[in-house]
Amino acid sequence: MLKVDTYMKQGVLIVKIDGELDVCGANEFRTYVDEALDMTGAKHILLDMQAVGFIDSSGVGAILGRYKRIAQNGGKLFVVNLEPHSKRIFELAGLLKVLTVYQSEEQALELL
Amino acid sequence: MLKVDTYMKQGVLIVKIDGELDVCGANEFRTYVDEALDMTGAKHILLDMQAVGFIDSSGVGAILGRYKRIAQNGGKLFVVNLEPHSKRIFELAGLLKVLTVYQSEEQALELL
Amino acid sequence: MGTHIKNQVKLSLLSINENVSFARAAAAAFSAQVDLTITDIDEIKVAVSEAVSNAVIHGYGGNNHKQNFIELVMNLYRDKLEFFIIDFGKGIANIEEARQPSFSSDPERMGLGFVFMDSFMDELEIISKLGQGTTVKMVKLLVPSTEH
Amino acid sequence: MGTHIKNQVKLSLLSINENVSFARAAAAAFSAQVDLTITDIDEIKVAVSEAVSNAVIHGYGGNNHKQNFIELVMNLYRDKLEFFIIDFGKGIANIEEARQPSFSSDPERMGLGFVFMDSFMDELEIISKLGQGTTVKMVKLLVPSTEH
Ligand SMILES: Nc1ncnc2c1ncn2[C@@H]1O[C@H](COP(=O)(O)OP(=O)(O)O)[C@@H](O)[C@H]1O
Ligand SMILES: Nc1ncnc2c1ncn2[C@@H]1O[C@H](COP(=O)(O)OP(=O)(O)O)[C@@H](O)[C@H]1O
Repeated sequence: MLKVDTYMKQGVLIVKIDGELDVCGANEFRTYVDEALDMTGAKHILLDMQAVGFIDSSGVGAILGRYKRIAQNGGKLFVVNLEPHSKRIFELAGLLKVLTVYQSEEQALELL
Repeated sequence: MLKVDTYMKQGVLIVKIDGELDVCGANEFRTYVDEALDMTGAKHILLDMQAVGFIDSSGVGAILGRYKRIAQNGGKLFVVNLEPHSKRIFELAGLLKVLTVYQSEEQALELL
Repeated sequence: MGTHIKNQVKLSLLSINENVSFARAAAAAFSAQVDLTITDIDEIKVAVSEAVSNAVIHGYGGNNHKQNFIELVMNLYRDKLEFFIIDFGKGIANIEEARQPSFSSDPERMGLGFVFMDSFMDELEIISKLGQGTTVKMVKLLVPSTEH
Repeated sequence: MGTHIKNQVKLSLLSINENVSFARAAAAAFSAQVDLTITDIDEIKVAVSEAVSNAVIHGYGGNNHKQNFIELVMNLYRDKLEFFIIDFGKGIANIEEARQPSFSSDPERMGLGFVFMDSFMDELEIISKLGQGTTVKMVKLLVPSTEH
């Protein structure tokens, strides 16, 4: 039921998630993003969390997993449109130490 | 949990419902509207259904009950902002034969 | 032919008015796992709301906090959703009569509950025994050809 | 002092991944009958999601359609909401260890489930017996003084 939109912009894989990142959503997220990484060979990922209605530790795990994969090649993971509840989950999970949160896609791509 | 706003306008008791008209909501609706009728002595009722998220036969019964009360004195019940699903419920219940549905409050009051 | 059960959830609800809204929210959440229209979900919500209201009001004689329970069993098959609403209350003497439009044993009520269940679901079955309780079974078909 | 139960709902869910979202929707619907903040409801949803995920993944060893059931019992008292998540699966050998942040028996997972349950609820209790199953009890207090 998760909708994942992926496309390239300035060499960055943009990932727009629409749905709930629980154990089901995390599995789908993993499959979609790994496929897109295989196909594009993108170095960095920009995750748009605008339409994420829910996230728990399964979702956090799936995001961290993708981060670890690109970090091996010096890639970075940017997050945009993180609403307060998801931000708190990220914080508790220590995720804010490894990824960077931006206000908007434009801002994130500008600073690359 | 039902919110019912009542006030008088051109001698008509305006009733704005916000919530779900099931067995719980129907009880609250009945209490609020009967109290307002007692206090104002209004002849007609205009029911604004804009914010009704759900209605079943208990809700229909509560509305018909208020209609019967004012009909004894020649009063009428106008309904505005009826969305398609509630309209279908009204139809199946035969309620559209006794009450009149208008597009807007203005239109209903104009035709009085 | 749809005999393999894909998902099952059983709920046991204290018989109070407040759980009518809980029951239909649960039915909507269970139905959300298949690709239904908003209209289908609205119809399921009304039908479940009617059946659970009846169990509280008629089966157990109202919102009386007597620690009576209502069961809601939801089954998902390939081609249908099944809902069972079960109470262990007073039962229905004459089911034929109870199903008639406008028939109600309560002068304050509309007698439309079974009419709505019938109109909004694809199957409606009522099993009841006086003094033992009532089971209402409702089916919503998922095959596109039954879209109405 | 809050010993009188105001509402109770018991759910029995087939142990599949899809019912994790059903369980948290049910928990949110049950919680909606009291006046909680959106943050409280979000916290309850995460905590219930974690406990039910654990029952599916660890208790019953994954999404295996083996007709295992998980129970979710929700109680409302004057001053608190109680949630019990019960599985009859493999159990936890060392609860102390399992509760540690970052501890997971599954290298693919974060070991954060119990951390989230602990942070988001006011009480967390785990009872488990190897080979018999696990019960997670969580409490959300309703008294304003515990708002955090
Ligand atoms: N669960 C039940 N237990 C006992 N009697 C019931 C039950 N459900 C329905 N009935 C009987 O059937 C009648 C018709 O039900 P229904 O069509 O839902 O209308 P209403 O609820 O408005 O009375 C009720 O008035 C009641 O006498
Ligand atoms: N219901 C359960 N049945 C069996 N083992 C469990 C259960 N819940 C938790 N555990 C054990 O406790 C560990 C920690 O759980 P948790 O903090 O939720 O992290 P995670 O789910 O990421 O592993 C799990 O890895 C598992 O070994």
